[in-house]
Amino acid sequence: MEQKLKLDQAQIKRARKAAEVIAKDMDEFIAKRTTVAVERTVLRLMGVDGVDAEGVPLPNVVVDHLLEKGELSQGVATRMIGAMLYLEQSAQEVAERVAQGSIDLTEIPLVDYPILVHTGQKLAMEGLNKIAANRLQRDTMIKQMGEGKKPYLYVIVATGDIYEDVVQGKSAARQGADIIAVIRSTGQSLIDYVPYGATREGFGGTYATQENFRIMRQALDEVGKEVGRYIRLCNYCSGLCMPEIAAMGALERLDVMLNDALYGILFRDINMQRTLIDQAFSRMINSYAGIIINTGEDNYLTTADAIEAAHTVLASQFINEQFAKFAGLPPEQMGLGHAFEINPEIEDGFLLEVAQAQMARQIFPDAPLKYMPPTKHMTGNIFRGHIQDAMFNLVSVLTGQGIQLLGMMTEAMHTPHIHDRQLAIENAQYIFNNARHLSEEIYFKPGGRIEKRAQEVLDKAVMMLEEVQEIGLFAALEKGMLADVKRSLEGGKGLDGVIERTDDYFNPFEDELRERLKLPQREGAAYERRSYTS
Amino acid sequence: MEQKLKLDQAQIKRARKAAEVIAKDMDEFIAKRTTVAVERTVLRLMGVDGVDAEGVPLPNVVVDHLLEKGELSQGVATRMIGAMLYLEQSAQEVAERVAQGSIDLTEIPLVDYPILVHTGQKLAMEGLNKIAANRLQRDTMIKQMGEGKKPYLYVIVATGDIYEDVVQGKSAARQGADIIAVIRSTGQSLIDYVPYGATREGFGGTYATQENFRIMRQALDEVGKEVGRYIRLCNYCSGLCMPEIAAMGALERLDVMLNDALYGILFRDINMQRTLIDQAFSRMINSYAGIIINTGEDNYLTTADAIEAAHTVLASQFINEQFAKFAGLPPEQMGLGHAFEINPEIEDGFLLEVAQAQMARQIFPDAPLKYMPPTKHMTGNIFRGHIQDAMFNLVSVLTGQGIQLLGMMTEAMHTPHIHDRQLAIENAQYIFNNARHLSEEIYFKPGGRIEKRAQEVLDKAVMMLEEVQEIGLFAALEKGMLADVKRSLEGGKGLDGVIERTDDYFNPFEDELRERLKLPQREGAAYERRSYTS
Amino acid sequence: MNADLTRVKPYGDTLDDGMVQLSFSLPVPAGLEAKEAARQLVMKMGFDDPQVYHMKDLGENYTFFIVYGKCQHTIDFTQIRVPQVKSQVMNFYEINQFIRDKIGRKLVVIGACTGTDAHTVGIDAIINMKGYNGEYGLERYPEIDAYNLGSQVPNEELIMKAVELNADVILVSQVVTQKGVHLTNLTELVDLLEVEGLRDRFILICGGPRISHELALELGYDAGFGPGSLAPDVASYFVQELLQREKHRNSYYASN
Amino acid sequence: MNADLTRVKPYGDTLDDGMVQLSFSLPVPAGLEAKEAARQLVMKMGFDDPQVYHMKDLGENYTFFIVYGKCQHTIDFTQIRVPQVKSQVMNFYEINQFIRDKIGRKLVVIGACTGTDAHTVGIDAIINMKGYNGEYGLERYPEIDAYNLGSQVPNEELIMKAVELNADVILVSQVVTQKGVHLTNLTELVDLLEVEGLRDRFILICGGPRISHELALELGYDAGFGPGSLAPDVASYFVQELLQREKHRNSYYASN
Ligand code: B12
Ligand code: B12
Ligand SMILES: Cc1ncc(COP(=O)(O)O)c(C=O)c1O
Ligand SMILES: Cc1ncc(COP(=O)(O)O)c(C=O)c1O
Repeated sequence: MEQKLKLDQAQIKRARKAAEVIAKDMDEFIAKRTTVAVERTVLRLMGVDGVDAEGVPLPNVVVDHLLEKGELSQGVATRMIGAMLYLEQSAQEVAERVAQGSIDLTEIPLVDYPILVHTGQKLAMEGLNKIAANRLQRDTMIKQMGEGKKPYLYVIVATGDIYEDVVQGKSAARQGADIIAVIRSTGQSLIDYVPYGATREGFGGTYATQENFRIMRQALDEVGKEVGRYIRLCNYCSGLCMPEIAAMGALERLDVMLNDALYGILFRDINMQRTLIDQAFSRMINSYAGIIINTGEDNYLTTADAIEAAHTVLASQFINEQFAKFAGLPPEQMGLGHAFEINPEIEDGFLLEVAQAQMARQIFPDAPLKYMPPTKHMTGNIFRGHIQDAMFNLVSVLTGQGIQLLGMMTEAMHTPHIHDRQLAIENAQYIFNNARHLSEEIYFKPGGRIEKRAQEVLDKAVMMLEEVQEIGLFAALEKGMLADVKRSLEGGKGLDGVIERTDDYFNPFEDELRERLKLPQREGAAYERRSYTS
Repeated sequence: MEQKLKLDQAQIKRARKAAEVIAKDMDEFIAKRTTVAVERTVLRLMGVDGVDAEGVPLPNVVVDHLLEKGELSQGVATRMIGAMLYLEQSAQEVAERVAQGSIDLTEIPLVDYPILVHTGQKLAMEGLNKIAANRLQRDTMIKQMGEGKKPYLYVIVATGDIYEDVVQGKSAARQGADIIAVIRSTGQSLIDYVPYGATREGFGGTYATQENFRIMRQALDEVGKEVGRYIRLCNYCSGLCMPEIAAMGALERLDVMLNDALYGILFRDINMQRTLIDQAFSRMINSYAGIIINTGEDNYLTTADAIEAAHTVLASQFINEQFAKFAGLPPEQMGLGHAFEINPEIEDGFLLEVAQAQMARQIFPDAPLKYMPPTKHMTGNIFRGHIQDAMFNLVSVLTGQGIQLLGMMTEAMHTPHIHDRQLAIENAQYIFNNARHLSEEIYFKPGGRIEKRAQEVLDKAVMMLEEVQEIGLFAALEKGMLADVKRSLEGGKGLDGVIERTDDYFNPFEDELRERLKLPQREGAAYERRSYTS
Repeated sequence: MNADLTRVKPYGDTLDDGMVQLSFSLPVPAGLEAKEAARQLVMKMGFDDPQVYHMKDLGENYTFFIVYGKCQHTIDFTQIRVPQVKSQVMNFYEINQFIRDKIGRKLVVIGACTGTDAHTVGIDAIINMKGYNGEYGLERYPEIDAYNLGSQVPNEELIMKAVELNADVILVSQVVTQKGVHLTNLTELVDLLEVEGLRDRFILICGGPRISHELALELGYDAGFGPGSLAPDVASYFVQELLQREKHRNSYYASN
Repeated sequence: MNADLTRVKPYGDTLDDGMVQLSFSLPVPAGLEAKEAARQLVMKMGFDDPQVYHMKDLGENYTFFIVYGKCQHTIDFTQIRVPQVKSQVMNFYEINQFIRDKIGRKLVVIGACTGTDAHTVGIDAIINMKGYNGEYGLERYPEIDAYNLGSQVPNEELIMKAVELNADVILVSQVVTQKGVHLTNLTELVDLLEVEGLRDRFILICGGPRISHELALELGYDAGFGPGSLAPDVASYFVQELLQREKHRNSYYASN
């Protein structure tokens, strides 16, 4: 990787070090806790699906059942496996009986620990093998069908109706899109369950459900075969159901997943403990599934000024990188986010965008950076908007970004119409092709405006990260150091879903995942104990 | 001027030298001839205007009158001044009497040579002083009102109706345009007279008439005062009336004039002798009037391929430069043309455009290069067109062009609608401002694709120019070496308007212009003789 | 070149040429027939001489078009009346002075972005200290107690809070408009207030990028504010409206 | 998601949502009233819920708008018929073979860009050796004598030349269309031919970016070719048409 900007390497190391300490502190906190979402995920990975008579998803029914009885802190697997062995039924059948009210899990006798662990391990292997198979299938398909050049062209569909989304997604793929992201309905991230089945009504997006994932996956495989290019599918797992959606995505062979360590806290007022615990588990799943995560640093700039707050984006990228490492996610799957959000009226704003993008490229050389388009300064003037998007595309090809979330000229009005997307793709294709090797042809003036700007942003990010390191991430969030938003440790949505683990807490999927991801086992985890005992 | 591309200076010198020889050969040819258009220009500069009962312009009436009688080769001034002195009337009055048929100029006795020359000189001074006054007024107005930053934003109006043009021109000025060009109706360049008065019907443009010039000049002065920026007015003098229109422009304080040495030959099939003689006189007028000329190299690329024919553009710029020098035109008034016409589907086409534009910038450091937008590869897709124009604008600000002829997204459909122009201006303003100092921040890789391309184009231009030098420009045109168009020395329109000068040919305006422009007098010219005799 | 304002038509480069640019997709496969369908559709809209300049196959039997045509409809510009918020816009100081002088007590204003809408930038622009475009928000006004409940606030919760704080003014922001969800949300709030007999207790104001005063009135609000609104615009309106209402109430009590 | 093809409507992201984008200027000063005028105008075109998203003051009492609205008109796609040139498209070799086999003599084709129009690229694309888009032009065809008169050719001159060369086919190109000048020029040519009783002597073909076969027929031409046409398209048509005519003529003579 050519170092086109001279950046102070010592500063980069300092930033990375501080972020590592920040994430490590949190990882210790996370290790001792679980959440209702994590436990529901365990059930889903065991194969529990469907809803009860009132439409409540079975994973919720089972987890809530144990939560009410105060019996969740050992992990849902403990009671569930007990019941499965006792009743000689599958997890699904057990869950259905709980839903019918015909059994009470806490009344079924527990099984011996070695048997519990052994069964758990078997279930985890089964579950994870499905995911591994999906990953293999993806790799095979890409090998057979080929894929688009980088930067990948990433577009959203968001009609609210999954069947309409299919039309839009397939159309986009034919036009050249490499990644189709299905945006969720407003509000979904704040509901503490995942809706069920195919859905045809949403606002600003379409509900994320496992059936919707399946429908879209199939559609994209179909069109991918026709156009001779593997088409990636993306969805969002941020919110109160983060690990559950990650699991559903892994089971339905999604390829990309929005998954930020802090987004829910800052932008959805989800309790910080809850989100941080959830993100750890969900990222392990994404990691194992070979899913590229996308982080949400672009969001900082939708409220803050893109010039003043540029360093917060970089600081957050460092933090997200370290959280990802603690979840076993390799750099190749880290779609760290940033955005082209400088006011278009600023003189030399283009230079500042180049500085930011090139800096990120050099600091995270192996990450397929996710570059977000102008949104905040898009207006009703679609013609100007279209050229703002062109400049955004130019910066991307000039600085070698990985995933190009295409800007639409109608950003200020509506989620994309079918031809908005086509025009956006055409825009990117034109610029990427017409300036394909520009980056190889151009040097930045040493000590010039671009280099100076990058260095300045880096320096500020270092200062910020070291301050956060000092006081700890929770305190930093409480002080409003990120995105100017103050959140309290006990505030926000979903805290009641956070549970301290007992010493005999058991989550076979976590243990198996850590094993397969070559992460150290959690202290006291069954796998760890086993390694001591066996 | 920073030399961003390493170009072989010896090659540049060779090219310039060859072009100089080419132009010098022609200048000797030109020195011995005049044309009906040149003579009509003399009359106009003497103040002759208006039309006869059939609507024929008086300058045509008088010149045709003498031509018929075979008495034009001494220059119209000789007979005209004779009549003025004999009848004690103004040139206008004499012309009117010719039109009425009440006098025959050839029957009026000639005056003594010293008196003729003296009167001619007086008339020339009067005429040229008016032009000088206009030039002064322009300078004063610019000093008082200020002007736009370079690259100047140049837009066209072309409704066919001068009053509609006024609305469009003023509107454009308010939006930020620096230069308003009124495009002519198709076909005007092939008529051998200049229409008279305000006109309201044209096709693809509005007739160039002196009254139309006046109307537009006044409108732009008005709006210029309101917006606090001097607004330049541009028109076209190419065609069979080249020097006449130049004179009209000088009298009405136009600021920019399309005036190419070869355009009429290649693209309008005007006889080569005719155009070359006409361009020399018209350029002297433009030079003295402080008018920036624009050359038409962009036209090569509307028929030929922009990649293959790139060197012909450069070669033509060298030729135009030398013809301009022979007409006393300083580099600051040489708006040498080139264009952004590479097929947008070409990989790395953007790099080639940068190469061409930067090369031109370095080879003609003091010329306000006129940069033409994409036209040939504009389609009915206005959205894509708008971003092609944005890339064009980016190349301009990156390479420091002088006059930016703004591209319109509707190029493939119609002459601009009022808002097409506004969107084009907005496009340029956004790009120019947002990337204002990009050029200072960027180096091109030595020996890279861009530099290599520029050197290659230069080398080809040298070869071509030296070949033309060898065989002479006429022969080169006959062989179709330029624009793939073959023209014959005796073919094309307007040859019958070319007249060999007699030894006592007299054109006081030419003599006075050469004096004021510090050009050597023509051999045998009255002024030259005077310097020998007096 | 002066247009007849009673018969205004679109303008390209010649008065009354009617030139309009359109773009749209049709759910039909690309081809000559699709092009003709686009042309005929534009004719149905009342255009002469429609020209289909661009056709792009979007796949899946959808096709995109760019069309120009000459609109034959006209508008009588002299008859156009736009309902506007009727109040004189004052500045920060004048507004506070107005409250002190004419109302004589601090006003309570409560605002939220309701339903599942999480776009707070608009309501923040009006309420938060920092304000927008160089204009302070209501929190900065010494004579106003402003409460910003933030995003995704259910209508029920907003009403509860308004009653609890004895608010004078309720500000509601709605940004997401897909499938008319803003209309549903805004209407629901009015309905809830009416059912509980609370509608008249508050000055009820909505705002957002797709809100106009006219629309707000239709939905049963007292006023509506669209793109580019600033705190003084809103405050000027509600202080004057409040004074009006208090006067009216007083004279009502006086006369009874 | 299958559209009812008898009632096709524009499509944004939901079947039958009718979404259309428009842009235009009005000769009125910018402001709330202008915006309302734009909105009302779009309603007159048959749109529901028009949204004026962008308004820009152009000065001189002109204002530019960008509007989206929901078109309520529908098109019966099943009823659409487009007149098309009826001939089987052959390639270079087939065409020459066809002439040799079925007509048995060289054809004479003459072309020009007429009137004051100087855009030769289109007619050159059809006639000149080099051709266009990888397809040779008619000059390259051994069985065709092609003459390209170039640009700005008066109609009278074109007719004179056609008679002089005893042409079979006349090709006319028109590119400039401002104020309908192409229609004027094309009509004039037909009129001149008719006046001189020459109309039936030639296969008369026009072409250009704004020409369709339908328009050509309306103007009295035998065929018309629009954007993207290539020499084989044109030649295929005229050789088949010529054969048709010769057969017809022969049978006419035979039967008389
Ligand atoms: C910033 C932004 C976000 C941020 C919001 C951060 C935040 N804290 O607010 C984030 C990234 C979180 C976000 C998320 C989403 N967004 Co969003 N977002 C935007 C964006 C880029 C800018 C909006 C904005 O801040 N405008 C600036 C403010 C100042 O303007 P304003 O809201 O109009 O406010 C002014 C006036 O309207 C008025 N006003 C507003 N409210 C009120 C209230 C009162 C009482 C008064 C008096 C006045 C008033 O005064 C304000 C100041 O002048 C727009 C696109 C765009 N360029 O407009 C999309 C946009 C609004 N988002 C959209 C959508 C769909 C979403 C998502 C659902 C999915 C997605 N596409 O990302 C999610 C989910 C959000 C949710 N649950 O609601 C769509 C809405 C489509 C539609 N018309 O329905 C848009 C148009 C983008 C698009 N084309 O898809 N978004
Ligand atoms: C190149 C060009 C020029 C060149 C022409 C060089 C030349 N030797 O032809 C130059 C620079 C000289 C020129 C000048 C002018 N041009 Co010009 N020009 C163009 C341009 C950029 C491309 C046209 C072109 O070559 N197209 C490519 C050819 C291959 O396509 P085509 O003509 O459609 O031909 C195809 C088919 O239509 C068909 N076809 C065409 N003719 C025929 C005939 C037959 C018999 C058949 C079977 C088929 C056929 O087959 C062809 C191949 O597929 C267009 C803008 C654009 N992007 O379209 C403007 C454009 C055509 N020009 C325009 C104008 C107004 C002018 C000028 C008057 C002023 C100006 N704006 O510069 C002058 C004066 C010209 C004059 N007297 O006529 C306008 C016309 C507006 C209108 N609709 O009326 C346009 C649209 C630009 C604009 N927006 O202002 N121009
Ligand atoms: C990281 C991340 N997650 C999720 C979302 C989607 O938001 P919501 O929570 O409303 O689905 C975004 C939106 O930008 C995001 O950046
Ligand atoms: C140098 C020059 N003169 C004149 C013209 C205008 O052409 P016309 O001769 O048709 O007025 C052009 C058009 O591009 C040009 O480049």
